[in-house]
Amino acid sequence: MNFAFTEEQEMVRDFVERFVREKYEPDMRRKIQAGEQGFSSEHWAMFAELGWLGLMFPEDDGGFGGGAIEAMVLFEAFGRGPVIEPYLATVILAGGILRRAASAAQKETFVPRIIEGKSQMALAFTEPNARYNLANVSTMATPANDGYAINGNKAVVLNGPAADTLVVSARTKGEQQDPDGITLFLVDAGSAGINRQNFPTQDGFRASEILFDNVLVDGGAIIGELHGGHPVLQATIDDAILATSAEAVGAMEMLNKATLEFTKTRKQFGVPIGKFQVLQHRMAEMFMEYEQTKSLLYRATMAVAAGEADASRTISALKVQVGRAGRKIGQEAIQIHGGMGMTEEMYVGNYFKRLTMINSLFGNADHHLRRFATTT
Amino acid sequence: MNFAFTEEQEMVRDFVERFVREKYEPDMRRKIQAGEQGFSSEHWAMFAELGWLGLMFPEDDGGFGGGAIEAMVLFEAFGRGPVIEPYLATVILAGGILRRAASAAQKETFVPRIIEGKSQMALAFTEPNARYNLANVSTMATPANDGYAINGNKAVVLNGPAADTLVVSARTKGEQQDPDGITLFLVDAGSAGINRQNFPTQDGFRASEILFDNVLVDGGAIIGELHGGHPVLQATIDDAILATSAEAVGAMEMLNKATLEFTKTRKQFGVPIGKFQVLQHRMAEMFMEYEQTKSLLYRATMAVAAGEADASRTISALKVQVGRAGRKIGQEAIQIHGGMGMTEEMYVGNYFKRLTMINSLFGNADHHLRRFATTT
Amino acid sequence: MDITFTAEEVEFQNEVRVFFENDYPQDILEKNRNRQTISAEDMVRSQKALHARGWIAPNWPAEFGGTGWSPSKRFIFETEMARAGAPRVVPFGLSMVGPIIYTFGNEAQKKRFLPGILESNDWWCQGFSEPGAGSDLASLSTKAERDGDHYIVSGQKTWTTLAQYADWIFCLVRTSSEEKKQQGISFILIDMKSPGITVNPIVTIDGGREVNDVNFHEVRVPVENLIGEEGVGWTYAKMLLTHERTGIAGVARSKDQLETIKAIASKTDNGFGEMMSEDDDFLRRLSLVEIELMALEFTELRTLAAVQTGKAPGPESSILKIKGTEIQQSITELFVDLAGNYANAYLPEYYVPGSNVDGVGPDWAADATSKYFNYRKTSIYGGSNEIQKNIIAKAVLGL
Amino acid sequence: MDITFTAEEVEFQNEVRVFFENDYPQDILEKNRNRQTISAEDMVRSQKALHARGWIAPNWPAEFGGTGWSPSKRFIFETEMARAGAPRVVPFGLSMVGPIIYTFGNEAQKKRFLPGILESNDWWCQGFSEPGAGSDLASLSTKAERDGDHYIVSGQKTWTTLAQYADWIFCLVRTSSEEKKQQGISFILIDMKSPGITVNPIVTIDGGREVNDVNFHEVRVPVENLIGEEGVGWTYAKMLLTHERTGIAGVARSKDQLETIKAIASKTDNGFGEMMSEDDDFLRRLSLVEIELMALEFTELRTLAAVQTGKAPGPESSILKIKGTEIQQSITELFVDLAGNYANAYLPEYYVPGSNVDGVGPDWAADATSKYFNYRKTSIYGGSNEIQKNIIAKAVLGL
Repeated sequence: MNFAFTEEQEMVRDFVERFVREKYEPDMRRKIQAGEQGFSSEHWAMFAELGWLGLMFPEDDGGFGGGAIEAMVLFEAFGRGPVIEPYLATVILAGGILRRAASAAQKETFVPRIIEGKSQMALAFTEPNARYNLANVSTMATPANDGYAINGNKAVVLNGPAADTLVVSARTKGEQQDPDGITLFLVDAGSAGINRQNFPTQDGFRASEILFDNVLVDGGAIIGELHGGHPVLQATIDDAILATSAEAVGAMEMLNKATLEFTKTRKQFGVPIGKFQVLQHRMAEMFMEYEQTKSLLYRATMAVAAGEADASRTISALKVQVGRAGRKIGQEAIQIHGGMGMTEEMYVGNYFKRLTMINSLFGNADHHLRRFATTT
Repeated sequence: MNFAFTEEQEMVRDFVERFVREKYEPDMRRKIQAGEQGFSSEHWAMFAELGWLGLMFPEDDGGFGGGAIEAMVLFEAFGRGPVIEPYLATVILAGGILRRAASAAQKETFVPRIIEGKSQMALAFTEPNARYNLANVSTMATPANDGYAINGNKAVVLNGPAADTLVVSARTKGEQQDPDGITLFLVDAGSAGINRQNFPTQDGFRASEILFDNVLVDGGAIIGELHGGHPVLQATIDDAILATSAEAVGAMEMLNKATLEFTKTRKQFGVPIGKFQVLQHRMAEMFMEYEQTKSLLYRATMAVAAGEADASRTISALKVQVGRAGRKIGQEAIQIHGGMGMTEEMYVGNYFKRLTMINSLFGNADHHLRRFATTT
Repeated sequence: MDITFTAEEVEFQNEVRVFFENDYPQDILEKNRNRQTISAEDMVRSQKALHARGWIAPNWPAEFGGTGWSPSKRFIFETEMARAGAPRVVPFGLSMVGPIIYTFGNEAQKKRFLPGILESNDWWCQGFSEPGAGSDLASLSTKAERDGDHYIVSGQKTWTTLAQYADWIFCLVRTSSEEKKQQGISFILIDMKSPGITVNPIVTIDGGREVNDVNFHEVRVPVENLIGEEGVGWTYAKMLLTHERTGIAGVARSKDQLETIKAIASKTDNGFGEMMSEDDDFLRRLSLVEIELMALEFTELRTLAAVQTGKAPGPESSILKIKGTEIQQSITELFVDLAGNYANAYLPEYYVPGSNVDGVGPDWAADATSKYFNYRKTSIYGGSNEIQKNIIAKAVLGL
Repeated sequence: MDITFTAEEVEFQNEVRVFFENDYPQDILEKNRNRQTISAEDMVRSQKALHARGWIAPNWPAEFGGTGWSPSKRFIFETEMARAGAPRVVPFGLSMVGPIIYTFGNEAQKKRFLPGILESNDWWCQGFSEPGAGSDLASLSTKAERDGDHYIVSGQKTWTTLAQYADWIFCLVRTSSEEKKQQGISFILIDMKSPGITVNPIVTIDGGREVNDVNFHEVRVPVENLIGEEGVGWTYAKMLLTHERTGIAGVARSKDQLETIKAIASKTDNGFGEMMSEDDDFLRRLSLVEIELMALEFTELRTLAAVQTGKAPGPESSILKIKGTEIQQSITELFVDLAGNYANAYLPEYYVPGSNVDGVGPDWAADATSKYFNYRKTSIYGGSNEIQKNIIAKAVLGL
């Protein structure tokens, strides 16, 4: 057992941290976020150039063979931005499905385009009434013309607006909540019958509600096994939880730092408010929650990296902690900043909003507490 | 709608409060508690003399026709003692069953004896594996010799050691958790086949584990309807929850008072610890929890007094609040007292222990939260 | 003690119901039911309708145009108004400066300002907070210097809610810097149309533009707009922080919101074949809020009853502020929880009548998260909840 | 980063298991499994067995007789020891005064005292708290006046755990009242057999008699028993409050307790036809504690790892104290919850070997509530959790 990063991991970390420190000052991010696209193509090209987009793919597929630990390093730094380029959607979610289950031919077509920054992708897996149940899929893929016709409604598809390619979960057999019978498809986002309704998210990303109205794909569009999409989806969502949890840890760090800084300079009743014992104890608690979250992040990440059998359970534990600590730290940061914290101008609101949304992604704290409690 | 007590109610309150203030100083209570019997026969005789033991019975049965509000007044004062005379067991629990369901003949025999202080009673309703489910009764009453034979095991019967008469719930038909088929019996505690194992409780009362080994009673021992004991039991337990909640409010008041007093006199780092803002805010929260509990106590009591249809649900709300606020106030009182609070010599421990046990009686906060959530 | 309504109270309840069903603008109720944004003009119409019935000022004494209701009646009115779905009354005139004026103002001021408040002809806003003085109000620095019959006011107020519609602002200003901080402060009323006032919106984290910076550049204010004595403004203002005010806890609104949540939960899938109204975790959360609220409702009634029997409205009312806002915030969290994945969507204009923003997900979810963000303010404004705890510790517990 | 054990670590784990299965007093494990009270004599036997194997001091440097283990090995050892069900080591000698002596003591003191601690021939107790000085240790008033080669010690220590068995006590005493409070304090070691010492048990709220008042009436203590310099005792003592100490968080014990709870829950009816291990509410509570503990386990490992890479054991270790004790307390609450109605029974002597108290309810439940009461102490002693938060605020956050 050891807690040290490798030299390569440290190099990546230093790089990403510098990028965030230097490129992600508030004004620049605001401008990017307000733009039509919602992220910076320049940054994206730079991600490609620096090899970050290939970090998570195996060397055989042209990547750098990174794993859970590399993702953690990357996303913890992203969380400090918070970075709004759609790395999660393209590389972790859609890319994760490809990495796990795509055929050699599919990989050859799609992975290099991701790595080179030429393709934006999205994973369309949630549905209006499915809430956090990954097996709850009513979108149907029925045989048609040597391929399949997809019909249904996918909800809050992250990076939907920019995606040129979608990975879609659809039911090929079984009842609505049956884990068995879900198949993953590669779908060109420009296909006939796709209707995207685009909107911004609360934390500055972009997403789409996507209607599939008899969208035709050929047999080669299937990723992995027919009916066998659920475990691939599950593993990929676990990766996404790890990544967003690392991001959350980065965001918590920034919130604690900003709050601490604020209380050292903001004076009330003649003294810096950091001198008030009540705020001191509350910030001590914020610090503890951050450290505890970081510990679980390490634990879950190392468990995944080592392929431990109960890694999924540890990931649920992490998601619970991220949800609860994120809520506490976020709310306290705003409260301690007072009126200032409520203004869009102060930057703390962005971390608070991102933390809030991370809780609601991929199953909130309640959902994962139940998953944790009922698995062993 | 009004919040005023009647003159009679105020008179009772003043009387009981004076009794507790004057008779219940710590040393006296300790002596009573350490005695064989665990309560004071003198006090009991006085309760009878002052009419308190008759307060809850209808005038037709020789009582004073008091209701939920009178019980609240009495028990809030008891909570300040905390009084350890077995009023709850004898008058509210066993007495409550008699008041609700006993025949005229049964009342004539038993009620005057309670009112005159000549009889101690107990309600044997919980069982080893039933936890907080009142309908979970495995003690069997089977027809025998023109009457019934009772077999089974009753758990943690409050006032079991002193009781001369027991009210026992036993199954006369149905499955183990069937609310229908439970019958209440009046049983002489000295009957053949009754085996009592006596023990003190954590909060200074006395209780018994009672084994019924073919205890024979005649048909006249049935209280109320055959198979119809459950609603009577339910209503009586609701009364007991009201009474112990009032007691809890009295105990919380005393804990808050003692803690406040302590922080005003105890000095650390050169100042009274009450000057530390962290403790000030925590005591403000203790005060708020007390006030909120008192509000729900009033609400539930008034709802019962008015016979409101959803009174039971309000009682569950109250029990949740009593459990949670009692835990918070109790733990904080000990913590703020520091090492001193941990000693038997300081009196705060007694209130803390009583509050803890009140939570575990008649269904704890979790149990009642579920009951509250699933009824409308 | 009696929880039931008297015959008179039942009759009154009926009167209130009839009023909202017949004599109140139905289009406003309709809008509110559909979660549409209520405009400033709607607000004024709503208040004028209440005034027409004589019910605009339940917390004012009858002699100044208040209702003179018992606590029970105030409770019934609040409950029925929330049930009917009427928007709440803008508090700055009726709940805040009005009581200050009838308590501390002179006869001329009462005559001049109270009718405009009661009739909702004047829209008021509050000028207390400053960029450099948050909870520490006493350190404010907006100056009012005497120049003949006028004060010349310069400085900046911030966090001023709905200043964009305001005709008048009541301000704490510094009329002297000689004495102890609190003692140089005065309470004055300023016409928002005065030259030298500029209002700049502050965008809040939910994207809203409810609050503003209000800048004063050498604004001339007649001396007759001073309330009470010069230098005693702090005392008047403190009344606002600790004084019991109807509805500060927002109990009736919160009850109504919980009913809405229950209705929504019974139509919202939990993803696992149950409705959210059957989901243990959600029910547990919801129930804890409901229990707190049931308690607070009686805490408020107990406070009102104590006031009626002659006890002064005390610092105990800080509980109403703290618990009331905590509950309001918890309710917004329940909505976010219910919204599930749709909590992510940011649709700021969705509920503005005539907007052409398409919704995604259920209709009620479009502002779930924005409201959660917005409601973080409730524990900050009106004397932050930390300040309220200080008040309890000092004034109630004597620490 | 690697969560898996190396081959060497796996082998070590095996060694530890074999040791507890074969070379450790099995009757003590048996007693502990049956929840029977472990006597002072058992404790000494247990520690001597650990010492015989060279494993009594995992937190001491090898040069003084410690194990020199890596954090992973210490983690493995703690885990296995808890799993085996061995009682914990009495901390006063091995975790507290030992490190003080080898860090600040002179050679003679090391020679004289360390072997007795390692061999468990000397039972130590702690004399810090005083009736008038709780968390504010620096205001202590027990006096040590110089009289030739001796100090004459008079005063009262309180809250002294297991003093009834102690051979020695380490004390903070005031050797001067001239300077600032902290500066007149010295750290001395006192033979408990010295004339003038009396020990009086304090009954705690759970009915226990673990802690004591220790009175000193003109007790003569040789000057050579002074640790380090006169007047610097405060500095030495502070190390105990902030220094990382193996097992301060009690993680391994808490894990073992959670396993026990799970086993019990799977055999305990919830009254409604399920086992408590299937009861949603109980599972939720249990899971929240387990998650906190999983996090704390890694917080401890991260701290140990940082220490090994040369970083000083910092005030961050206050987290271990706070979270560790909160978890221990939560665990006692889970037991109370599981016990249901039987939580009410008070059966203080039940687990004392040879006692003839009859149990009621399940065997494990007899001390559920007493333990809950008793464990309230954990957030008070060893530097109260409030003091620990002060330390984090000042030393970590720089406030």
